[in-house]
Formats: sequence, structure tokens, C-alpha cells
Amino acid sequence: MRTWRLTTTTALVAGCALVLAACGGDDDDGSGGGGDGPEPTSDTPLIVGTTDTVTNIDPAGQYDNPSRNIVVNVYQRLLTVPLGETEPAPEAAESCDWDDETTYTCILKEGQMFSDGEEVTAENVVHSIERNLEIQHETGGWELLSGIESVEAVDDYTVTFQLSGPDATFPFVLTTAAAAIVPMSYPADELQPNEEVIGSGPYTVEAFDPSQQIQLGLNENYSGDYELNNGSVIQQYYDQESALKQAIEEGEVMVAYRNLGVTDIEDLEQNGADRGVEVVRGEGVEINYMVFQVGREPFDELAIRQAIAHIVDRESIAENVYRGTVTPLYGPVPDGVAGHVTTFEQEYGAEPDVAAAEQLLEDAGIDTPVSFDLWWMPDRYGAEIADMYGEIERQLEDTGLFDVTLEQLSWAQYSTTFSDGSMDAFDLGWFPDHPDPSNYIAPFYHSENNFLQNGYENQEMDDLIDTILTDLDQEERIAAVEEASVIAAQDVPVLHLWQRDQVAAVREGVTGMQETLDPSFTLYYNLVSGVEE
Amino acid sequence: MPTKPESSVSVEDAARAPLMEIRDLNVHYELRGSALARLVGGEGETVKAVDGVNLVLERGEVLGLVGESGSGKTTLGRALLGLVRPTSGHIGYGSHDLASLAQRQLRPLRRQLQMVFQDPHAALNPSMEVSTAVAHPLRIHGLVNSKAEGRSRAAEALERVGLSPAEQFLDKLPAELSGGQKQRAVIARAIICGPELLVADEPISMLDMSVRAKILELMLDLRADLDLTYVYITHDLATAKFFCDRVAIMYLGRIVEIGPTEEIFADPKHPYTQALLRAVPDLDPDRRVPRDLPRGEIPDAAAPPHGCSFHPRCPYAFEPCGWEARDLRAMFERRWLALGEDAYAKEGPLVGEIDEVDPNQELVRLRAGRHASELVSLLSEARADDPDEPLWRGVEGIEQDGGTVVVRFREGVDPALGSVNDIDVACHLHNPDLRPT
Amino acid sequence: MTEPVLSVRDLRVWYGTERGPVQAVDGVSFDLRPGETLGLVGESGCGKSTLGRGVLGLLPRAAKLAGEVNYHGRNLVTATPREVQRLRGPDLGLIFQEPLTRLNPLLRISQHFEETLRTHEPGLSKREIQHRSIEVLRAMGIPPTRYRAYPHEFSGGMRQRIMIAMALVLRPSFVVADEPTTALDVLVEAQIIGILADLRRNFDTSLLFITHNLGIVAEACDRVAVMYAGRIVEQGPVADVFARPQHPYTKELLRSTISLSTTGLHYIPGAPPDLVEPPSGCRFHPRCPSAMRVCPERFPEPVAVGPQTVECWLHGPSDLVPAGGSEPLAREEITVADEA
Amino acid sequence: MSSRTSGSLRTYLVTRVLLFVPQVLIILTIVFVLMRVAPGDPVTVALGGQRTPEQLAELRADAGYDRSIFVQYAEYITGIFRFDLGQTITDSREVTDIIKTNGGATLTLTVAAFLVALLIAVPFGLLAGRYRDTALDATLRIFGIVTYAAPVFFLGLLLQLAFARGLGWLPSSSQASPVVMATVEQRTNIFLLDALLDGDTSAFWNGVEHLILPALTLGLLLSGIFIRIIRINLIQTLRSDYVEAARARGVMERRVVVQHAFRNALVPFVTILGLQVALLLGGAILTEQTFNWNGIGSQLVRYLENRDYVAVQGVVTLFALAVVTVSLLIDIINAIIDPRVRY
Repeated sequence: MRTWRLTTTTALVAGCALVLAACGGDDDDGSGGGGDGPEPTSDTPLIVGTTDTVTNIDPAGQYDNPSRNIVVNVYQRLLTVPLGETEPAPEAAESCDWDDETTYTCILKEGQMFSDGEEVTAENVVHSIERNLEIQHETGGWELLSGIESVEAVDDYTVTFQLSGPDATFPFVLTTAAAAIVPMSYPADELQPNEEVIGSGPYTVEAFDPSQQIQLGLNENYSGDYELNNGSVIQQYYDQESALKQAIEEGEVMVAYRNLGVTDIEDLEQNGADRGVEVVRGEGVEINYMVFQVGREPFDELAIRQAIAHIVDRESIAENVYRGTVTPLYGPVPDGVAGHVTTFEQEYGAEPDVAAAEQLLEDAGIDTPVSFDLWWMPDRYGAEIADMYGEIERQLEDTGLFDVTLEQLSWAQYSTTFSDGSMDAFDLGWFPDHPDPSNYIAPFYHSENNFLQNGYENQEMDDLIDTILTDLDQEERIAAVEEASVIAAQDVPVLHLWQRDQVAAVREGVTGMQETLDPSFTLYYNLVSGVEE
Repeated sequence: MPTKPESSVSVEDAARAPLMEIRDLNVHYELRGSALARLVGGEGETVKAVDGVNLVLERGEVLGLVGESGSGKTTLGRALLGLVRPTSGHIGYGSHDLASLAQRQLRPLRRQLQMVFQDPHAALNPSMEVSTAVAHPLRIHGLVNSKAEGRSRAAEALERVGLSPAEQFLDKLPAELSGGQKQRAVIARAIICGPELLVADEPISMLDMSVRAKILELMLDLRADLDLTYVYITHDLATAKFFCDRVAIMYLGRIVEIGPTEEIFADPKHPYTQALLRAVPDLDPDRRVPRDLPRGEIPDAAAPPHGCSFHPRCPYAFEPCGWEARDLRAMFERRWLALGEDAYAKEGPLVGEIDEVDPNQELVRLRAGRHASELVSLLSEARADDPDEPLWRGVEGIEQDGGTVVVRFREGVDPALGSVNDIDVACHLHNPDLRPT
Repeated sequence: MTEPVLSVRDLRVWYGTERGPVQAVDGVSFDLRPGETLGLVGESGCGKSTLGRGVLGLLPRAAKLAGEVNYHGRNLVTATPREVQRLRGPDLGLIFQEPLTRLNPLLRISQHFEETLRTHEPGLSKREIQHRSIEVLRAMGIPPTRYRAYPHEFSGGMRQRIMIAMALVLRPSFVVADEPTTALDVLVEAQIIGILADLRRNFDTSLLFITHNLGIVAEACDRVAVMYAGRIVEQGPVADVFARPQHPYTKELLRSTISLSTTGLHYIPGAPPDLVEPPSGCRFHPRCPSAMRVCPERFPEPVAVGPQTVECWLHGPSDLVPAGGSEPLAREEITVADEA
Repeated sequence: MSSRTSGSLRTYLVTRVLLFVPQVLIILTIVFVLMRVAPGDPVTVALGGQRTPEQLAELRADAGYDRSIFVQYAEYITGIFRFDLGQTITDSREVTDIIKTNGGATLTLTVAAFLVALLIAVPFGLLAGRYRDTALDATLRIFGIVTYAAPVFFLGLLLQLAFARGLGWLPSSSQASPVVMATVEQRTNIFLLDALLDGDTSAFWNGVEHLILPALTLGLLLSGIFIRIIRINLIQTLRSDYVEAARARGVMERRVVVQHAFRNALVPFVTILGLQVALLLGGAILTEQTFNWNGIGSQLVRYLENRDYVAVQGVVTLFALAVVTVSLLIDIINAIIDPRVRY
């Protein structure tokens, strides 16, 4: 795959040589610095529109997707999950490996430089990790690193991590933006201002106004092996999905990535071609699910949970509510991530089966209709959630077996309320920290470290989670994930509903967008070309 | 005010204790109100709405408070009811001092002290039925237990004021009543608690001539039947003469003359009272409006004249009346009024802005620069042109001091109420020590 | 006798209301000679203000006017609004009841005069305007020092004098003064009455003086017209009317007026009629102590009684009174419920 | 008397300026309390659903959100007097920096909208009042009601559909095209001014094109209420005694209307303008949302969604100060132009 891409880009480089020559003239002292400076295939700026908002570009200050996306493009990490793959592979590191169950050592490539000309060394890695843990920023992702007991620079290019316990997911941790490498000039106890960002990734931050746009330029000192298909990037921020859609239609932006409305996507798919816009899709890792309060009535009764699993029609939701922008999810781990199995489909079938549900309830001696509160929030995972629960309510009540009361709260209240056990059943969504399947199992099903606090306990599940988190044998881990997925489907403490596709709209002529829409959930700007309007 | 007036209680009345005794009553309003304004140096002005009033109110009498707008008659009337907080002074009522009672203690007393307002349209809540409005005081004072009782008491009160049969009026809204009927309802509301004192503030001035007599007659009836005492506030001397036992003439917050009605109307002592009486239009077509009305108008209450407040307008004003810079300016304005535009164009710049130089002072320095001597001669010219102008009686001397012209006035004295026969009058003309010989 | 300045014949004014048309002025006729002051008296709602404004064409849009208002040979009722407007100011003046609100608060007194004079005498120079304004203000007792002041810097009495000055600066031959002293104090009222009484002498202006105060009429007017329910029931020289009132309403009104010489109270029972549905015949008959059988039957004709003109069947003409018509009328009792 | 007038004007102005301080303090306190009463906090909004309640509680404590409310209040108030509005929680910006970078956009929008509103409302309002109860008046009144009652986002959307989507004449969002914006150097943070300073006229016109629709939207909203106010003022003025008196002096109707009525009708309007600043800012928030206008209003909404109360507090403080300041200015102007205003 990688070789294929290299050949294509070589062709592109050749093709664009003329353009380069033409554009290079007014690029004052641009990229001519060193021999290993980046060689973009095109100077055309890439203009990306989004409704996301970027908060902090310091790796220690971000835990949100939009900020993470900038960090990943501006800094390097030791490891990364290459596009289309599921396992970590070296980025800034030459190689990484386990010394023993709790010791992990990475050797850095030599000669990599930050945009300010400083070399990337083991010391930088130590500094990056330590300051992140020191700052513990309230909106930061430092907790991902909390399994690190100590980190030490053995020599200029060797860094060793001592973990507080076995952690098979640690290589994935090093792929997260929280582990991005920052220069020594970053303060040890507070965030680097957004205006003074220095990284060793392909891009530098030229200007940043979080309310309007971020301008990324090429990092002259970048020596990694990402090919560069544009000369600079402008990410333009929009408040409204409709404004973003208009912007792509008007040609103000070349790429609209993240949060086009469902109907907008439908419209662009049908009519976009007339306006020079096409829709690009890729696998997504955002999932949505319904949580049952297992610890008390009515959902302490397994038969009731299973009956609901029989009845809910995910296909109908995906088609009628989401217009095909989500894919039905029949297991805890979404498609595209290792260990994905459709255990719910195996347990309950793909088609809703009301008779089976009725039988289950009857066998368990449960009086119907079963009434319960079903909670959702309108302001977190998209406007369609409302329609989705309307649909679910209809599906459940049409059977005559359930009496559903829909309740909603704004996210600000919801986020603190759902864990206090007062809701019978409630909606939540999930973005993974990294594309390791453990991230879809461990936080949900462990009897103690379960952020849902829904009272689910299963010793077998706890043991499997232990394996998933600590066993260094990847095959064992994936087997455990698959087994846990079966139990999850049988016990139904959580009912998975869908995984959202990644959808972007691009102007005609934009290339590279398709490739970057993969489960890494990252827009690698370097892959995407701009177009002249 | 240096002396206390002697009460005008006659011997036979002394058997009955007076209803109210007002001593040194002051009601002052701060203008541009806030303490903040004064803090930042804005000379917070004070309007002395009531300024050192002494008064004894006898039981059963009708006392008229007569004066023009701004004389303080309404404020004084409201102070008697505790509706206005006095700045200082004493209002003796029974064993209480209304001036210092807290609102809470005042409330039960209000039952005995009631008010009838000038504008019956404004005095009644337009959305409240007559029965509710009239019974309202009973409810406030907790004198009725039920709505029905209030209603029957209201019906009695309405019958009492001539709105009979009461059933016809109980459920009406104020808008359905004529002006006279409304005023009757207002009076019914005032008497429903069985008050001792009724302060009537121009109760008939908004009514038509043919109705006024009816309301006055009603008030006289009620007084006889219910043993009421009235304070009748008015600017209409004719009704005061007919209606009151005693009248107090007020001018700029002070009582300038007080005494039995007949005597005051027969032989008014104060020049202001005299002027008022002569100015009342009369039905006799042979009578003509007097030509010698007091000049000017009531001065700004926030900056009352020095000495006797009436002196700038008084034709008899003389040395001790309180001459000051403003009077000089007024003299020039009258002069220019008489001489016309050209004289003003010539003399105006010479005189300059007298008001801005030491107002309220007995000494005026006019900065005239090199025109100082011209100004001196202008002043003597003005004096020569109108030697009868009272101002000149108050001018002690005019001197030139380099570029400044100094006009020195005689020292002014505040007139105090003094007795002349049965009348108390605050005028230096009646003060044997000051009276010009 | 000289020609009248203004001759009003059978003037009628209606207002449309929700309950029906109100006949506010109902066939009024009078003459005003040069330099003469006619006092128009009556209780509130009798139509005297409507009459005053109707003469000047200053009624609200809802009002309808009929009859004749003859001014120098022109009938103002049928003249175009533009013609009447041209006359307002130089020929016809109006002095209002509420002087406090009659001056534009944003304009100086001088600007008011400039506007007035420029409108009607466009050729005047600023110097001449100032001269004429200051002179007329002087006559009203406003010193020249105050020429450039703003309205709020004057007291009510002074503002009324300014209003009068502004009406007079154009030397109109006819002025309507609508309750000009009602809002003023006793002494100021006397001053204004003095000024208006002097108009006859100093300005040769005819004045229609609308007031409810009979004392003012006695002091300031040559002739008086007494209005009741939209009609002039009696008019004549002031001295004669006050000494020998002929209409029962005039008598009653004079008796009920409280003056310095009042020794006993008197009042007219009942209330003025509702002008949507006025009483038949003589409007006053329900309250009249001398009402006869003819009174509710027929409208009384104007009759000359000495120098006065009276509309009352007591004064005939007897040939129009039907048989038995002069028998006293059995009146319905008037209760407080009907009073004003 | 005239000498006292000027003295009292001075006193009035001093008093008015001093009143400013308690006014502001009261508003600040209300802002503070409201922000604490509102449910949610930045930590749970950002991380709820990803962390356990215990972790969230710990994070909240670490961030100091559980400190005494009085301590927080004291810090807030003292901060304001040092012109320090704090640092946003969610993206660590200085609040003053938000005001600095986004204020220019809001200022541009509000000033332009205000001009649009005045240009529409003064003639329309005066015409409607002058020709009261005619077809013209009815039309203008309906126009006023519709523009005032139409929700900003709806009106904005309509204009976007008509002029951007339909006719394709005007761009529908942002202050300028992204590329243009990237080329103009930010000096004053007022885009149009920066473009001029750069000497880049094409960027300037690009900015003007982008300004037209949002300014029209907000301007129309304001003009609705302006028209009503001006119309009613004019009608009242035309009914006023001095207008009747002027007519009675024979002053020509046109002059009565222009000299006496228009001017006097606009004076109370100036007073009311001060009160409209709140409406203007409220409308600006919605307009900024609709047109992706990166002003303070859109930032306010963003931070509000994240329960970043330091940011919200700071921005609302600024808005409150703006409203109070403008009403102060209006009062002062009013005191100067209207000779009657004396307190």
C-alpha cells in the first residue's frame, strides 16, 4: 500500500513540476533551506472548512478530536497507526519494543528536527511525557499516560518507559496525540501558547484564530516520510453546518470535513455534481449505543434487555433516520478496528424478531408492557438522535411489550446525571482514544472501572478485559476481544446501535481525501491536494 | 424663625384642647437629590417646601391654607397627615408627635386623619368598583371582617355623602360616575373610618361652578354631623372666605398671615394678602382689574429671596426687607422693559451677568473694568429715572473700587409672625421696631 | 355701529363617537366687532372650546362643521384648509389654555418668533424680526434679556405672555383665547386678564374670550355669550347680563358662582345633558326652575330682551306658545344620581 | 437662570458618570451568579461520557471549581479592575484576547447594521408617522413588524437563499473568503481596516461583499423596532400642543412637520437608541451565528456550549460594559441636545 502511494505521488510530483516552477517564483525564501526540506507536489493551498473548534495545539492541553487533528499534523509521535492498518508502526521512532512486561523501549530516528531547528532527541520524549503528567490540564488527555511510572532517556536516541503494570495497549498510547513530542522550550508546568507552536511534524502553525481560521505552513525542517500534496493549509471554522455546506458549494473551501448535516450530505450526494462538489466516505470509529441500568428494575431482568435487543431495528435507523450516513453496529468493536465481530447479529439475528422477544418475556414471567424512561441529549452527538429515539420508541411500543417515556436533558446536565443511576436507559456515544479494540471494551464492561456506572458485573468479562489489557500476545488479545463481544451481546448491559461513517465533501479535483478517511480518525492534510478555483 | 407665634385660641375655646399643634415644622426637599451629587461638589439645592411653620389646629374649626402654587400649602397639609416626612419640627396630635413617629406607629393613627384630593379622577383606581374603593380604608386598618361587612359599611358611607340610593353606585366603576359623584365617593372613602381631621386639598377646583356649591355644602353638613375638623387647602380666596373659620396665607413655604377669616378679608395686613384679595375676579362688572398688581412672579423655591420672600414684588418693601444682587438685576430688567431694546443693547453689556456675582449677598461687586465709572453713572441714572422703586430704599451705597463697582445693601431681617389685633402677620411694616416712620 | 370683524351664523359642529354623533355646537350665531371682547362662558362640555376652534378651522379630523363663519366677506367654513391656514396668524390668532406645553421645547423663543414672522412676512430681515418681537414681548412684560431663552426657562405665566405676544406680533384682527388663565395662579391670572383687557386699547384686536369663570368675564369682557349644551342661550353686554340675567340658566349660573360676596350656597340641580341624546325642546328644561309645558315641546326662538338676546319661552314670542304651554311643567325629580 | 442651567448640566453629567460604577458592579454580579447557577462545568462538558464520576470530581477539584464562591467572586471582580478577565478554561485564551481578536468583527457588524437600520428606519418611520393610517403607513408598519418579529436566523437564511444561493451575487458567510483572509495581515483586527492598511483593495471589497448580508439582516431586525419608535414618536409629536400651536400661527404644514415634529420626534428616539444596544448585541450574537461571523457573539455561544464560564463571564462583562457605556454616552448626548434634560 505504502509503495503504491509513493509511486502515485512520484507521478504527481512529475506532473506538477511545471506548476511548481511557475509558483516557486513568489515564494520568497520558502522551502529552499536544507537539502532534506519538504518537496510538495503542489503549492496550491488546501482550504478545509469545518464546524469543529480547535482549543489547544499543545499536546498536553487537548483531548478533543479537532485539536488532536492539528497536533497530529504539526508534531510527531513515536508511533502511529498507518492508514488502513490496525497495528502501531514507527513514526519518529526507528523501532520500539518490549523489554519485559512493564518496560518498553523506543529508539528514535536520527536527524529529525523541530521547526525551530532543534533536533528531536530522547530528552524531548521524556520532557513531553513528564510535562503532560505534571500539568494534568483539565481538558488534556494526560490520563492516557497515567500508566507510565517513569520515562528515561537512556541516550540521545533511546528512551525507556517504565510502566506501573502490564499494559498491552501501551504502543497504542504512544500513537495518541497526548504522546506527541514537543521541544525542550515548552514550559514544564504550563501550556505553550497556541501562537508559538513548535513541532517536528509536516506542518507549522503560521497563524491561529480559533474563531476563524488556522493557517498551516510547511515545516522546512520536516524529514519524515509523509508526502506533501499541498503548499499550505487553511482550516476555516464555521459555526453552522449549513454555513459549511454553503461554503463548499460556493467554493470558499475545497474540503468540508466533519459535521455536514445528514440532509446536507444527502443533498450533496444527489445534486453536488452540479455545483462541483462530491461526497467522499470512509470508515468511522464513532459509535453510539444505549446503556441499561442493570443494577435495578426493570433492567436487572436479562430477558427484558434481550427482548429489546431482539426488537431494535438498526437497519431502519441507519436508513430512515441517518440516510445511510451511519452503519448498523452489531458488536462492541466497530468495523475497521481489529476484533470486530457482529455478535449481536449472531445472538439476535439481523432482522427484528418480535415473537422471540415476546417469548423471552413470557418465559421469564414478566408483565408487559414494561415501562421505562429512555434518556437522550440533543446537543452532543448530532440532531438526528432525537429522531432516532423517536424511531426506537415507536419500534418498542409497536410490539405492545414496552411503554417508553422519552426524556431529554442538555449535555451540560446530562454529562453529570447519567452516572448517578437515576436513568433507566440512556444514550451515549464514544470516540476512541486510539484504534485499539480494548478501547471499546474495557471502559464499558469492567465491573469496577466502568464509567457508565450501570451496575454491570461479570467475572468472566473482567478476566477477559484483564487479558485484553495486559497480554502482549496480539492474537490472544484479539481472541479475548471477540469472546468479550459474545458475552456483551448475551448480557446486553449496553445495546450498540451504529458506527458513523466519516463523510467529507470535496471540490472537484481534490485528491487524497478518500485515503485519509480511515479508523485513525485523522485528517492527514499532507495527503490532500488543493485545487485552483 | 426667632419667635413663636401666639396661639390665636380664644378664651372659650381653651377649654377644649387643640387637635393639633405644629411647631417649627420644616419640610425640605433636596434637589438633584442624591448625596452623591453633593459629594462630587454639585451644590445640592434645597427646596424649603415648608419652612418653619407654627400652627395650632383647633377642634371643629375649618382652617384654610391659602396660597399660590409652590407656596407649600399642599406639602403642609400632607405633613399633617404623616404623608410627608418632615425634615424637622413637631406635630403634636394627642400624645403623639407625628413628625417623629415611625411609619408603623403612624398607620393606626391614619384612621383619624384623612385626605380628600383635588382630582377625583386620579384619586380613584379606575379598575376598582366604588364599593371596594370606599371600603378600602376599613380593610387596610382591619376594621371589617368580611367583604359583605365592608360593602354594607361602604353603602352607609355613600348614603352619608348623598350618593343615594347607594345600591345604584356600589358596583359602578369610577368612569361611570360624574365628576361631582366621584368627589362624593372620595369623601365617602375619607369618612368611612370615622376620622377627626379631614385635609381637603382643593376639593372643588376641578369641578364645574354649578357643582362646587354642592360639595361645599356636603362638607359643611358632614362637619356638623361628624364633628370633623377641616384643613381646607385652596388658591381660591372666594371659597376660602365662605368656607373657613380661619385662614393662613402661605408664601414660599411660610405662613405670612394667619387669623380669623372675617378679619383678614376685611382688613388684610400683609401686602401679599392685600394683592391676592384685589386680584380675585369679581362678578361685579363695574370693578376693573387693578393695575398695581405685584410685579414678577413667585421666585424659584430652590433659591428663595433673602429676608422677606415677598420683598422683590412688594410695593411697600423698605430697608430691612432683604435686598440682594438679584433685585438689582430685576431692576435693570424692568428698566429695559420700560425703555426698550436699544437701552438694553447699550446698557446690557455694561451691567453684565449680575446673577453670577455673589448671589444672596448684601454686597455686590460688579466687575466693569474701565467702564466702572460709566456703570456708576448708569446706576444713578436708573435711580433718578425711577426714584420710587423700592430697591433704592435698600441700597446703602454705590462705590467705585478701581475696576469694580460695589453696591452695598442694607442688612436684611427675616420677618417673624407678630400679632396685630387677632391677626398674626409676618411683615416688617407691622413691626414697631422696624416700621418706617 | 361698525361692521363686525367676525360674523358667525348657525354654526354647527358634530363629533363622531362610538355611541353616535355628538352635537357639540348646535346652531350658534354671534357677531364680534373690532376691538370688542366677547366672553363665552359655560360649564365643561357645553361646546365653548369646540366653538372657538371651529371658528379657526382647528378641529380634529373626526369633526364636521356646517354654517357660516364670515370673516371679511369670506366664509371660513367653506374655504379651503390652505386659505384658512394663511389667515391663521396674521388675521386669526389663538391663545391656549395650557401655556406650558405650547412652545416647542427644542426651539428658543427667538426661533419661535422668527418662524412665525417669516411664515407670514417673508421679506423681514432678522433685525426687524428681532425688533418687532422684542417690542411685543415688552408689551407683555417679558424683558429683552430673555429673548433667546428656551421655553423651559420660563414660568407658566411668562409662557402664557409669550404665547400672547406670539399671537399679537402679527397684529391679527381676531383672537380666540381658550381658557387662557385656567392653569395659572391668582396673581398671574390677574396679570393676564389685565393684558388681555388692554388688547382692545393697544392692539385694536377683537377677542373671543372662552372661560368658565364668570368673574373673569365681568372684568375683561364687553359682551358675554352664555352657552348651554351646544347653544348660546343668552348674549348681551356684560353689565346688562350680569345685572339683569334673562335666561334661567344664566341666573342659576350667576347664583351658584361663589365670589367674595357670597353668603349662601346655591346650585343647579342635575347635570348638563348628554349631547348624543339631548333633551327635546329647550335643552335646559329638565333642570329649569321655571320650565313650562312648551319647553320640552318646541325649540325656543331667539328673542331680544333689552340689549340681550335670549332663547327662552319665558320671553316669548307668545304667539308661538301653544295653548296651555305656559303652564308650569311637572318636572321629574332630580336625584343626586343624575348630578354632575 | 441660564447660569444655573450649565451648572446643573455639569452636576448631572458628573452624577451620571459616577452612577456608572454601581451599575456596572450590579451587572457583573448578576453575570457571575448566573454563570454559577447554570448547570454543568467545563470539565464534565468536555470529558463527561469519557471518564468516571470519581475522575471527573477529582478533575473539577484540581481545576479549582469547587473553591468558595466568594473567593471566586472576589477574584473575578478584582480581575476586572485590573482589566484582567481571566483565561478561558477550554482553550486557554486570554479573554481580553478574545475581545481583541473578535471584537473587530462584532464592531464592524454592529456599526454597519446600525447604519443600515438608521438608513431604513428614519425615512420609513417618519413617512409612516407623517402619513398615518394610509396604505403607505400600513405597508411600512407591516414591514416593521415583520423585520422585528422575524427570527434573525430565519431572515438571515432567507437573505442567504436569495442573494447567495439563488442569485449568487453575494457570499453567505465569514468576514472574507478564507484565502483573502489569510493574506491580509491582522493589525487592528477590523478586517476592512486591515485590508485598507495593507493597500489591498480587492481584499477590502471582498470584505464589503461579505459584510452586506449580515449587516442587512441585523440592520433589518433593528429597523423594525426603530421604525415603530420613530413612527410613534412622530405621531405623538404631531399631536402635541406646540405643533397645534404652530399650526394655529399659520405655520405651513410642511414646516410644522419638518421643523417641529421630525426633530422633536427624533430626540426621544436618541434616548431609546441607548436601550437598543442590548438588542443590537443580542441580535449580533444570532447574526454572527447565522453568517459564521467570527465576532464576540459567536465566541460567546461557543464558550457557553462548553460551559466555559470564565470566557462567558468575560464576554458578557464586556457586553454589559458596552451597554452601560453606550447608555451613558447617549444620556450625555441627550443632555446636551435637549435643553430640558436636567436632573
